[in-house]
Amino acid sequence: SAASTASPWCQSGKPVKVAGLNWESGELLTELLKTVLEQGYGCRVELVPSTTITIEHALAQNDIQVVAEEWVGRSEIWNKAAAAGKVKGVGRVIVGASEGWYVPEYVVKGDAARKIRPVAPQLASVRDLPSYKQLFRDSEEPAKGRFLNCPSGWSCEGVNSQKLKAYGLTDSYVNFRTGSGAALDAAIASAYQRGQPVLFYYWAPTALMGKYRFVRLAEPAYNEACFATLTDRNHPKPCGSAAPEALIQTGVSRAFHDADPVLMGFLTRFNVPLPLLNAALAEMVERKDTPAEQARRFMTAHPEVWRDWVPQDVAERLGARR
Amino acid sequence: MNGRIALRHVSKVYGADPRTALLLLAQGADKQRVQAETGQHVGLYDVSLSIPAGGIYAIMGLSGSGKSTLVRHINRLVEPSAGQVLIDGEDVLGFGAARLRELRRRRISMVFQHFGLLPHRSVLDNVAFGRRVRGESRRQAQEAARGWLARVGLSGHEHDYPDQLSGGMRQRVGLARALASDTDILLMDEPFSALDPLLRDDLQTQLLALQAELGKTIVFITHDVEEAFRLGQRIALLRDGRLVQEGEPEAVRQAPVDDYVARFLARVNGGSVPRSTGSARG
Amino acid sequence: MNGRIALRHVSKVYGADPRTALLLLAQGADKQRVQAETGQHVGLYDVSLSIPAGGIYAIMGLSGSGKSTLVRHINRLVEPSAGQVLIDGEDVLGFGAARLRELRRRRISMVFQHFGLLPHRSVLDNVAFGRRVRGESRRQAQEAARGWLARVGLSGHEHDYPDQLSGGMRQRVGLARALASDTDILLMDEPFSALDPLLRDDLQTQLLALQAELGKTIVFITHDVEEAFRLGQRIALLRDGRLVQEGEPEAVRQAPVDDYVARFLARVNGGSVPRSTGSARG
Amino acid sequence: MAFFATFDLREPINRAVETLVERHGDRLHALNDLLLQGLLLPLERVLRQAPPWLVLLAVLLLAWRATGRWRVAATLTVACYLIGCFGLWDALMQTLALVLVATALAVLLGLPLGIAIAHSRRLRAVVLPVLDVMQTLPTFVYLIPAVMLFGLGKVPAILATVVYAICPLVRLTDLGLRQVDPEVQEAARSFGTTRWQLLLGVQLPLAWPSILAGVNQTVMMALAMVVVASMIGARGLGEEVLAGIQTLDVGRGLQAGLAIVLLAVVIDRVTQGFGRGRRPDGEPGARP
Amino acid sequence: MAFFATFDLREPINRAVETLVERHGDRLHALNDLLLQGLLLPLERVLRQAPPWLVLLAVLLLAWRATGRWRVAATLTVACYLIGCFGLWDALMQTLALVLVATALAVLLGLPLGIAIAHSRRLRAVVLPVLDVMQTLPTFVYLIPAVMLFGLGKVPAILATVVYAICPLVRLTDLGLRQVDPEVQEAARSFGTTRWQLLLGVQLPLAWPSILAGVNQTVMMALAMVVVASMIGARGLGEEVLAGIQTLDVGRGLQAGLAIVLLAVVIDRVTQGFGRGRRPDGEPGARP
Ligand SMILES: Nc1ncnc2c1ncn2[C@@H]1O[C@H](COP(=O)(O)OP(=O)(O)OP(=O)(O)O)[C@@H](O)[C@H]1O
Ligand SMILES: Nc1ncnc2c1ncn2[C@@H]1O[C@H](COP(=O)(O)OP(=O)(O)OP(=O)(O)O)[C@@H](O)[C@H]1O
Ligand SMILES: [Mg+2]
Ligand SMILES: [Mg+2]
Repeated sequence: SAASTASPWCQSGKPVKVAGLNWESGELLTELLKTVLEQGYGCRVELVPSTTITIEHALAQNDIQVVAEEWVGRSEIWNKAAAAGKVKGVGRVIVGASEGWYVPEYVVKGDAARKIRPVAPQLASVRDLPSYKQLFRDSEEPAKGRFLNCPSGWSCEGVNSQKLKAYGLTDSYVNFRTGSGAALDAAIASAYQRGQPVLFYYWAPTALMGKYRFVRLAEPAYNEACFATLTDRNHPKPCGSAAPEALIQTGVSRAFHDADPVLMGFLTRFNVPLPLLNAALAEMVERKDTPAEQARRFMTAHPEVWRDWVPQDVAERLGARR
Repeated sequence: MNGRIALRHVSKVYGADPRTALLLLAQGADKQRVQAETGQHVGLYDVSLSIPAGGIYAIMGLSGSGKSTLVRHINRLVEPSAGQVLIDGEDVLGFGAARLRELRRRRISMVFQHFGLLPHRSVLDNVAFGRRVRGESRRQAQEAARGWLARVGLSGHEHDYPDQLSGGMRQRVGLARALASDTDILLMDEPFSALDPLLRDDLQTQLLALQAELGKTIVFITHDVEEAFRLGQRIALLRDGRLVQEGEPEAVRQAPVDDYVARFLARVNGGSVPRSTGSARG
Repeated sequence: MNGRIALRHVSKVYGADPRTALLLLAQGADKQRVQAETGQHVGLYDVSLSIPAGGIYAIMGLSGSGKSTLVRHINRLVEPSAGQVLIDGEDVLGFGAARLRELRRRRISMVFQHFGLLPHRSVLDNVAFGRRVRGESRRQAQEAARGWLARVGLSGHEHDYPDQLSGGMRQRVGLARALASDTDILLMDEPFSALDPLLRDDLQTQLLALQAELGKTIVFITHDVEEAFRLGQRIALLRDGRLVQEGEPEAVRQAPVDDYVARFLARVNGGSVPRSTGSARG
Repeated sequence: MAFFATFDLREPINRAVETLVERHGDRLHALNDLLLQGLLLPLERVLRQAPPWLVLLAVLLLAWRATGRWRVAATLTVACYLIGCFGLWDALMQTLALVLVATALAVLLGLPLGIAIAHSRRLRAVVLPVLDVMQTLPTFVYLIPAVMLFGLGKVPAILATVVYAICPLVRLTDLGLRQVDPEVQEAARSFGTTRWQLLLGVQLPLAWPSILAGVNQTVMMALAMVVVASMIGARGLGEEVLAGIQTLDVGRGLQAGLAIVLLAVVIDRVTQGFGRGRRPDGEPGARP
Repeated sequence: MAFFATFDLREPINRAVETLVERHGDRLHALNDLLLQGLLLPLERVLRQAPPWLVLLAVLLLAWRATGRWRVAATLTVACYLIGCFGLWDALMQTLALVLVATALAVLLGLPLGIAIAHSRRLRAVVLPVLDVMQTLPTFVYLIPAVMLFGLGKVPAILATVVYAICPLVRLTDLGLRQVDPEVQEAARSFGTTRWQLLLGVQLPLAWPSILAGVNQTVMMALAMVVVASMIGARGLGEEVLAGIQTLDVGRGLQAGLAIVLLAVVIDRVTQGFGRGRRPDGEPGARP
């Protein structure tokens, strides 16, 4: 019925403030979400650009209401706010995300087209790394190799630092924290374009993963107890473990969550299958389109996906606009 | 004897610690010794004089003897280290900001030895400055300024800037600026020193006429002894910050208190200036 | 007649477009008209003169008549708009940077009307400046500077800074600075204007002795007619940028070319200065 | 290291911020809204809703009035047009509103402060270290507490910009005033100027070149802060830059960066043009 | 908007950067290594390995030589000690090495450039707009390409810092030189000074207050860039700030921020102290 598909929040005239994320998947998912809210539910949506930390903080204060792509549990701020009940994660907007330690594919297999010989054909696992430290030489400490970690302050930074200990790499590798996501990306892209070896932590779905061919190094399988030693920054004897699959949800503020069960219904079902998402991102990067343009194309091309998100009448409204 | 302007035991020491210098001076030290011992400069020491209303009072003295320092005390551009400065019987040092301002606006104006022109204003605006400061309308002030510029021979230069003028022209701008204020006390620190004889003569005449007509009180510093005698109703002579002699020109000429004064006035005494032996002393 | 220093048809117009001004002047326009019509200032027009070696050459003229402009041409601080400037027969305008520098370092030094002291240097360093510039050691330059400071009566002020000095003291620093350079051409722009008669007399005597002893060529600007007659072996009179008369003092006095010169020299002619009617003209 | 006594400010600071947010957060959020509704949004609305040709025309006229030269005015207008061609017109208008308000505030506060410290040794001894802090304390460090107190968006962004951009103006105003020739000031005082007359008629005009250099630096810094502002939710060109950077789209970032530069040049030339007086003979003169 | 011709620089820029990286990336990375090994790391090693008391003693003596006042020197030393108490000594030394090199480079390049543009109208017309770009182009925009070309870490951080911090020094040197009294310069020239003698003996000393203001701004900006530098992997105090911010540990960020401020004050007071000459009578005078 009409009543059950009318959003109380939007009916009251309040705008829905949505975090303007600034990485590719975030941008695209945000645009999709915005489209549905505006065209399907008649909401007024405001995009608020920001950085991750400020977003999470603002969400806790209900300064903004929705974050389309939240890597739950990855930040101190989120954890605190969630524990205090100020924010909630709903749905599973991305399923099957992966993360780990990578090297470019040409390092292992070479690339005939670019005339790159495989320099480390035997490299397959983190255990092999000590013998390759000269390959990933650190320019500030040339005796060691360089592992590109996350910026300090990200939770992955702590985990990776513990992993270096767990895999016995502290003597052979420098734990290089890249300072910002952009710097990490730039360092990887630069090495890739020059065909140089580079060892780094990364995750998917990301545009870089879509654009370049990386090989993930094998790690011990996920083990809850071991992983707990990794997330504890000060644990003296961590044991190795791959990361569990990341939980990626849509983050909402408590106030919004409680005020609008209708929209929560949508957000709970809001999800883009990973292959489809990767393809859409690659296409967006390839064509240098804006996220908005890519979102429009996605809505037109994949009604079967978004029809699942919303009740019939909302889907009709959305379909009428295609 | 209390004149229009009176200085009472005025001393001025330039430096961070005038008190030790004053002590030394009181013990009979001279300017050179004070400077050698304390590194401070004596501008004036224990000068008392009284300037009668309605006349031209000429001040002379060696270079560095404290003439400029003395006149600056009158409009309190310099605060004395000791002593009193009276104008019409009132102690200027006791004036608050507002009364001091009134004094400078309406009763005293000054011609500076180094001109002190405002480099960012045209000649006309420089001359109108005093009147503008006291709140006159631009038109009125500029009108007065134009008149004075003409009298000092600078018509046609109204819209020039100071850096476009010759030395003598700058001096005349400073002169016109002070005269345009139309105050009844005028402090003039070597106002004609950069002028040619024709102009100087013309301006001396004008100044005499102005004084006679309006009864202004003029304190006039000059190095030109003839000028001092021509203009001054009284003359004061300074040396090393001390007042050496003071009185009517005729009296001073006839009874110089010492050889210094005599040599100073030699020129107007008809005699040729006696050659000093060795080097000069400032 | 070719002297030590010669100016040939030198004209100087201050402004952006001297050529139209020169055209106007050639058509007989005077300085005032040029300024009114083009907004440019005429400094000099068509001045030719020759200054003999080894003598004092006095330049006089009304305020603003171009005296300072003229002497600045000699060491090329000012570039003429037209004409030539010769020193010992060589055209200064043709000098490259290096020769010009040599000229200024070793052969010409100048006393500035506005002193031009270096405010960030002590009196001693100011006076030693010329010698330091040409590469002398600090000690040697300072020794010479001390000597000259003593001769102008400023011993004891070596370590003062210019802003701590009186007007006349600053002038003497500028004087000592030029003399310390010990060049054989000296350009002196009203060097004694701020000095008391005793000191002035003393310095005049010293200057005469110096000239007689070392045969220096001195170009001396002054407003004091007596001074000009006392010092000058020749005299030049400027008016509105033009050379009006030039010659030996005696000759000029006895045969002034016009009323202007006659009035200018009235003082040394024994007569009193005739009163000009109306206002002065610059 | 045993050599150093340990000494930790982290906890006390955190606790202080927390209490501050709890006690005054709501009130300050309200203040934020007020400023936003009252000042910034109306300006932004006008700029964004005006047709581009009108804005360009305004730029042209303003630049001409300021510089007095048609060639310069035309170049500046073309620069703005170019930003439009990049597809960044709307972002430009948002940034313009922000920067105008921030610069105006910085000048309105900085000039008097500079004048005040030039006249009082004691005040200067207090203010200069504060300026040191304002200029070197990393923006991020106070930006986050500012967000906690004021909420996301333009108001804390403007505050941060003003804090940072005001410093050079204060310093250069002070420097310029202290360099004014004392003889000229003395002469002016001898005519009985009030402090005010002396300031407006003599000191400020003579210090003007320094002050203009300060205004230039303030404008430059305000625009350097545009990106930082977008990190706490102020939309506009900075957002484009950030997005370009995050997605490693160097071209997108650089293009938006160029737009910021062009905007800086336009604002700078206009303010400098208005600041510089002209002498009738063409030589530049100062004006108060 | 049809009003604007569209015009997109993104693709060309991206392609240009890509080719640049492919063609010259390796060589520039090698240059990076060279600078790192040859200049920065040795300095950093010395600073980090020296016992803290030795460094503090050096600060004390240097500050005393510069300011001539024991009280000030002691205060500055205590400031450094305090940073040690925060547990940030090692980070401090890393940041110090970075900032010293960057400031020194900025002064060594900025002063001559400022002098050059003060003497040549034509050069000024070229350099000033470039400075505009350097100061307002968001650091990130060129930092990311710099990372791609030079690699992560200290060298691109120093480059970026120099680019940003040099601007006020160049501008204020130019301003100061152009304000030197022409009559004084004329008098000096009349003694046959070479350009060099005029510059060193007259122009620079008289422009010195402005130049010092420029150096102050350069120091301030170099320290303001510390956090930005840490965003591309330069370790030190900036990293602490970032980490504090990322985890919303305001106290940690603010404490590290305060350490940066203290370092700024120390460097500023020492450089200003060395720059300011003293007249024997205690009045400040300039020295070249
Ligand atoms: N820099 C300048 N710009 C414009 N005009 C100037 C400049 N310098 C001098 N003049 C003009 O040139 C003329 C001659 O000036 P100059 O300084 O040579 O006169 P002077 O004979 O030395 O006068 P005084 O005896 O007053 O010093 C004056 O009318 C003056 O206005
Ligand atoms: N601002 C100052 N700082 C230090 N000393 C000063 C200052 N002003 C003047 N003096 C000193 O005071 C003394 C008197 O100076 P003043 O200017 O009154 O002399 P003056 O009689 O006007 O000389 P002149 O005829 O040369 O102008 C001088 O020795 C001078 O060095
Ligand atoms: Mg005097
Ligand atoms: Mg002259």
